[in-house]
Amino acid sequence: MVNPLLILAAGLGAAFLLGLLRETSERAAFHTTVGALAVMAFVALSWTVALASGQTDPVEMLTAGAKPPFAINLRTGIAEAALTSVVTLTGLLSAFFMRRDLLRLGRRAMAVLLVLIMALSGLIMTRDLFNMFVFLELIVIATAGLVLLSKDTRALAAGFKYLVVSQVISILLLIGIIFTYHANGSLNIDDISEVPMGANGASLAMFLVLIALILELKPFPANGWALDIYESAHPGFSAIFSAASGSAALFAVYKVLAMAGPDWALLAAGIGIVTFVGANLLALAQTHDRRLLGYSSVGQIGLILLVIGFADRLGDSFLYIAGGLLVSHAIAKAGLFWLSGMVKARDLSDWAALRENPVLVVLFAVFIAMLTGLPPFPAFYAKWSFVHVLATDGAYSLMAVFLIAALIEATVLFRWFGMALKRSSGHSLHISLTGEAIALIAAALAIAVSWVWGNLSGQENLITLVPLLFALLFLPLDILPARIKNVLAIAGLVFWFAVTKNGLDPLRYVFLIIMVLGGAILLLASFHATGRRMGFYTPALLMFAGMGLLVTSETSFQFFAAWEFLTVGSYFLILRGQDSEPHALSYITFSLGGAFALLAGFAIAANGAPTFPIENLSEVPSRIAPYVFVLLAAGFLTKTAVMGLHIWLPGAHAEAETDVSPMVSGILLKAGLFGLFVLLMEMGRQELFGVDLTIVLVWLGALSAFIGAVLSAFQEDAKRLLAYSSISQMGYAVFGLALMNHLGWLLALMFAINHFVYKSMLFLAVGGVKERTHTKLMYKMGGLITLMPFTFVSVLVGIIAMSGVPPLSGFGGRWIFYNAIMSTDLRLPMILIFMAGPVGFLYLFRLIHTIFLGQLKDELRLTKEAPFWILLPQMLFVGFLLSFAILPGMILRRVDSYIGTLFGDTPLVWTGKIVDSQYGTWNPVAIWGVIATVFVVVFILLIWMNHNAQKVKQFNIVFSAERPFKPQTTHFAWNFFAPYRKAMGFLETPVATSFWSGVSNMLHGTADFTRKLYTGNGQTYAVQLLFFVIAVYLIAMGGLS
Amino acid sequence: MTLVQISLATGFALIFLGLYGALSNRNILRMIVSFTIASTGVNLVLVAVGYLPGREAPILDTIPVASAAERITDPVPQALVLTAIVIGLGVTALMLAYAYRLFRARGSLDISDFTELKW
Amino acid sequence: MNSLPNFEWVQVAYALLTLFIVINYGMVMTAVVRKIGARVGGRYGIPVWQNYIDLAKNIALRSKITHGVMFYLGPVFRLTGGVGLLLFVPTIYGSEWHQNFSYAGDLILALYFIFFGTLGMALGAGESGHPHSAIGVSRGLSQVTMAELPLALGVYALSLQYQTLDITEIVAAQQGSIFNWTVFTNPLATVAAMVAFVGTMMRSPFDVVIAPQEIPIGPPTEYHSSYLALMQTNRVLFPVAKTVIYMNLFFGGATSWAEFAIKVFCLYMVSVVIGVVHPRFRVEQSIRFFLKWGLPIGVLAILTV
Amino acid sequence: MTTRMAIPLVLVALLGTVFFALFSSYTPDASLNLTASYYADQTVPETGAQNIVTAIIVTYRGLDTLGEVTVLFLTAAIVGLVLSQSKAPSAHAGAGGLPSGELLQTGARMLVPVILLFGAYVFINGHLTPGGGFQGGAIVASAMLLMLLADPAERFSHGLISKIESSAGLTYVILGLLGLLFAGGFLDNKILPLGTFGSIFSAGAIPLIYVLVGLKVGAEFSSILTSLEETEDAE
Repeated sequence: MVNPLLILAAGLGAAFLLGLLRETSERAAFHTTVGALAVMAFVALSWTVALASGQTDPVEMLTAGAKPPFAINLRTGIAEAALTSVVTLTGLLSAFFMRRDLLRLGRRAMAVLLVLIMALSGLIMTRDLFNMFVFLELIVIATAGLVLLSKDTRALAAGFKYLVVSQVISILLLIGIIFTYHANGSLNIDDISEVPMGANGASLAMFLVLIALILELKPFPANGWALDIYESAHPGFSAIFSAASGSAALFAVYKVLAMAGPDWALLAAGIGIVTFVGANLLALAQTHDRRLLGYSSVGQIGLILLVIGFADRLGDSFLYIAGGLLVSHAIAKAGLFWLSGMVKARDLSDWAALRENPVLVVLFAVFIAMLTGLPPFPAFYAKWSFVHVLATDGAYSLMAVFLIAALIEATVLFRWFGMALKRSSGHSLHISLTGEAIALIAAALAIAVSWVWGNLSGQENLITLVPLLFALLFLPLDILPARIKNVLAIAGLVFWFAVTKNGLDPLRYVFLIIMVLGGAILLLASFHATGRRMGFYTPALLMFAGMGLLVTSETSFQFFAAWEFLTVGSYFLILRGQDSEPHALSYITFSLGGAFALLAGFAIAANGAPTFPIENLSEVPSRIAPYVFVLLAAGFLTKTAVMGLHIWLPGAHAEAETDVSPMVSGILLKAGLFGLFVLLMEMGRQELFGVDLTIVLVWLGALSAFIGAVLSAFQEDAKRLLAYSSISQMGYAVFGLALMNHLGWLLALMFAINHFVYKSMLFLAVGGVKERTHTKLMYKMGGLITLMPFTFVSVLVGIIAMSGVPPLSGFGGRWIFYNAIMSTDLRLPMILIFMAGPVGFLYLFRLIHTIFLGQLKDELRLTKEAPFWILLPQMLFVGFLLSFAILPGMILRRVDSYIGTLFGDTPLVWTGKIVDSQYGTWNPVAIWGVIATVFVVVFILLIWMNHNAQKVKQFNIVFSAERPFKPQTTHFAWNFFAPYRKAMGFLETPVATSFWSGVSNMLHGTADFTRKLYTGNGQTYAVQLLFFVIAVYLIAMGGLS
Repeated sequence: MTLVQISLATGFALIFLGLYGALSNRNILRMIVSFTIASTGVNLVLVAVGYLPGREAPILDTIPVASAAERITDPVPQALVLTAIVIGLGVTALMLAYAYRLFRARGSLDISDFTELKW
Repeated sequence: MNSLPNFEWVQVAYALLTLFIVINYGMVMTAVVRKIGARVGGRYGIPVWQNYIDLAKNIALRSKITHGVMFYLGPVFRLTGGVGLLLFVPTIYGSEWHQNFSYAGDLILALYFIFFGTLGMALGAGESGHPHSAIGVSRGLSQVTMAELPLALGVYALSLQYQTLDITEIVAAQQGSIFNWTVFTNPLATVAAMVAFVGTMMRSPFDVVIAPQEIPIGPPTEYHSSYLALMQTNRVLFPVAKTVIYMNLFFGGATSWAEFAIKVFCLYMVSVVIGVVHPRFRVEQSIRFFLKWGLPIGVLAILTV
Repeated sequence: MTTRMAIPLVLVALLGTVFFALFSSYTPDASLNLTASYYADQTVPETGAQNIVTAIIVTYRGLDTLGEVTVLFLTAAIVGLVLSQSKAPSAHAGAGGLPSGELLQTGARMLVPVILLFGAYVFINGHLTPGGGFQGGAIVASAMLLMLLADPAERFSHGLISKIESSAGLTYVILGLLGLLFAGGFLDNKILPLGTFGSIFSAGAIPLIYVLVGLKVGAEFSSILTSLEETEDAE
């Protein structure tokens, strides 16, 4: 192993060497630079590897052959090595990225770059306070120099502002250093003795040093200068500024904090969280991509500062957590800046240009996901552990603030991603193979570190999960035609079902069937798609992977990871839809919000346990159990779109593609249901403030069931109608679950199955109609029955099943429902359910009537039957519904007996095909027999009497003794339930919607107002800086007294 | 008031002057000058902290090595101040260069004229 | 194993008999009711066999058209609904003959099967393409959503009271004295249910759905000949079948055809009487009516059980 | 007095309270602290330098000094960068400036060599007497300044300056690495014999380093000066 000092020596040496090269040979200069950076990176990496694998121990590097503190010494531990690698690698890649501009400005610029990287490494390794100052100043000067790389003239002003600010900082720092020296008689960091906060010399000196170093982290709100640099500097440099400088400065703070003692850690943590929240909030109002990235960087660094503040509480996991966040931030942020170098215009929506090159879109997605801490990236593990620690310490409010801010950040980033995928940009992409290659390398590094963090996690390594890899496999395969990929996908799902099905309890088994096999069936419809259908299969399979893993998950970690997978996958799926940008955004926002609720819930429940098996939820101490219950329930209810948290659903389901809608509606919603199943199975009834929470759930379910149905009846858009009806159906299921009795659960399960079948059927049918008529508005259709008979049949069967009219399976659900409510002592919520029942007829009839019956429009006369592949699954479902109606036992019996083991009762007696409860009987076969017989008899009778009826055109009608004018005016469809609306319209008032939009407006308003703080005047920035210092000082001292 | 205190006080006073000037003057050149004043103050504070009453400069041409520890002042701050001075000079030069470029770019030296980047 | 345990072919015969009786009873009774209505209005009114004449005429009608499959099936659904409803409910308590196929299910089956005919009819009428049919359906559905609510609540209260969903058992529980009838043991539930009864008998003030006086709109418009015949058959059968349920649930059921005749007639007359003295509601008005009266009573009913 | 003036005043005053607390709570040490006393005792045996400050600068805190030199190097480079980007094409430089007087020119011709010599002296004796590389370098640069004043049209080849600068820097780094290889650590001065205490060729590599520093600093200052001076033409 070479001495790490070589990193510094190589950097400096090369910088000086450049001056000796011939004036003309800029190329050679560039190669020297890159070579030196490569050497530095290699040394750093080799140390990282060696230290990580335990081949060597941390090394102390003495200078001048004297012991510290008398001579400057440097240290290379694992943290130092890792950070130096980050710094040098960023430098190396950015050097390549900035090649053209470096050559333009000549070797002076290259020398500056070298010195910058050298100084950053030095700042990380040195253990001497004053030496730290020297390196800081080097960084400042080098930064001021590299800002000039930008062709943007405004960069000049930004650089000057930066200089002004850093002058103030260095004044503070020097005073602090000299008095610290006076207090400790040494400049060596390791000799700094712990000082409590106080108004005496030593502690004031420590305050000055710390605040100066923290100011280098661009804390909110004293960071306008940094944002200006981010906005105007060369993206290649911004990458360094964000990834490398940020990391180095953070480590400097950490080094001093580690010595300074707990009081100061708290201070840092405070500044950290304020910065994290403030920056992310202000980012909401940004439209300039690089400035947005700047805000995000500030936020991320604030977050890590917060973690550093918690270092001593985190103990061993500190490096893991901070490192995870840091490396994710570094890679993602650098990657994004590099990408921004390839985008010509600076508005967020201009990133739409990326679509010219699918690879870049994928990279964009990767970096965004990495930044938001989605699995399998390091930040995910880090957030997981961090929240767990917070929960164990009982720092609940901090946890809440942190999660909310993280949610805002995610919203900002995904809004951006949505724009990139949905908007259109006037400018074309600035194609540069180097840039693309560099971004690819960054992504590769991302995967690598993900693997490392997964290995260290102590949980399972997510990135090695087969389903995930299978989903990712479709990225390279995307060049194949869609059909081949479809075959692969279906095969994969079936295979996964086959290997995981064994050893599951019937409940999970049913859900596995719905989620995985159901997925395979629905994918049949995807055969309809022609061409390549880029970017469909990875998200789809990611979603199914998530659901497959969800059902088989055993620990809270697996559960949560699976949850995130399916959330993200479905988000990308939904985003594919025609006008789905805003809906996809609200979907991901709500879903992530729910996910964070889950995270918090699990963290509180785990209470410090490294791995927390799901079934331990039953042993959560009663002190915290109710809160865990509330959090988890909230998370799951967001997925099932209970009233109040439902506003994301209609848009998301309605705007999705033809074969996606059934997936996200028929299958995805079951994930939330499954979660509730597990939750209630493990935790049972919980009381909070004397309120039985399951009763709250009952009410919520009933409310959703009713309101959902009513709203559905008022929709003009067929898919929205179905979406609202999903809310209603899920309401029934939640209601059944919350009844907390055997039949209630059976009911819920029945709904899960039925809803999957008929909702998938209906969405496919409506989708098929849309394929042909190119509209989703029902009043524009009509009379399609003769043109699309099969679709009509499936809708007919679907709505009969759904409305619960005998003989189809829906009736079974109703029957179980009545028996269920007979065996509970809740009364009032039933009223809502009773009201919801008939309302179902309203929207169902409207669906079938306004599409298939009534008058056929002239422009639709040539409509053809829906495509075969879209019909096929429908027909399968029809067959299933009919058989399930006659023989419900084939699924229900096993589950029934299983639930029996949970509740220890057997309310249902299965004799043959007959079901008996203590209240009544359900004899499906007999019902079928009677109805079929009567029907046939009557039918024959009619034919006998009426065989010679003359077929007339549909328009051959008379009313009010007049021939109607034309179909368009004759088809009664728009606002179909006008009278009902007159009576019940008040239920339409968008309470939830206005509430949530109010929240978002409030946030945006705050952001827009607050950012006016950054006047752009360098002097003002300096004033703000001083103000910040004073404020922190007063707060700190105030905290003392 | 001892020598040390006097110099310390002067140092701090210079820092205030410098900072105040830098924060209240809009003219870039004036700001730069103010900063140099401030950093002079800082340097003064540096050496002052290193001073031990009644001792001599740490150069052992007249002082015997044996009795050095009793007779010389603290050499460290003097070493530090040198570095500080040089760095201050570097930054000042840089700021001047920037000022020149800014002036060329906008024909103005008023800091409040360079606020295209904001919010 | 045998999925229809206690099934013998003779039951079919019994069922047919029940059916025959009920249909004829309905034919005559509805005619009588109309005659009474006419006499109250000072008119002579129709002969009691009028229904038979209409039926024969309709069947005999020569010009027959069809708008399509659903149109054709509509009446079939309709009549199946009526007949099925009758067959799923025991008509005469205690009689071997007239238990029909009640073992196929319980109260819930009956309640939900009521919608079978309605739905089919609506679909059939829908395909006729006649806007008035659609309007009629829209009104009917809108109204029924609220009209059925009190019934549901009443039934819920009832089944809580008797701790069963089996109609026969409910009837059995009411035997003995007249004071065992639900109408006395649980008046609230009965009132609630009766509100729903009146509301769903397609008579004034709740008959805007079929609006007999104006240009006839709604399903009947487009139907004629045998379709209309089937529907007429159902028109006389369905109300009776429905009334039978009410009779069984709230008024002690019937142990003989005589008792059956009387009780059904009285119950039926309730709606008629209310009908002749009340002007018609618009749909939203009737909905509000049910919300204002039906719902509270029903809630009281389930709370006080 | 506008708020624009008032706010900074208030802030600085508040900051003043911090400093005042420092000031009032400051008590000068009675005796040398840990580090200082170590230097007082060990400098001579370890480095053989008479001037302790020099020893600290060049050896004990050599890394700082290297950084320091680098700062100047950076500044020179960046100033060059900044100004080169906006250099106005001027027919023959210095045409704008007033011709300097006879007195100044003659004086310059006489003084420059002396000044250079003095500068050299200062940095060669850095380890014995007050002064050293930086001071010496500054003095050398002052000679340059004098020449520039004397004849504004005078030009030094940037190439030469940067050659001196770079090679000096490079050698410095290499010396440091030699220390890493053959002695106690990076920038250890014991790679050369310590020599006899108080003589020119003593204190190991310190004089050598200081010479390099001197050259480098001189070169850097001169390059900064020339770059700045050349901007005059740009009007």
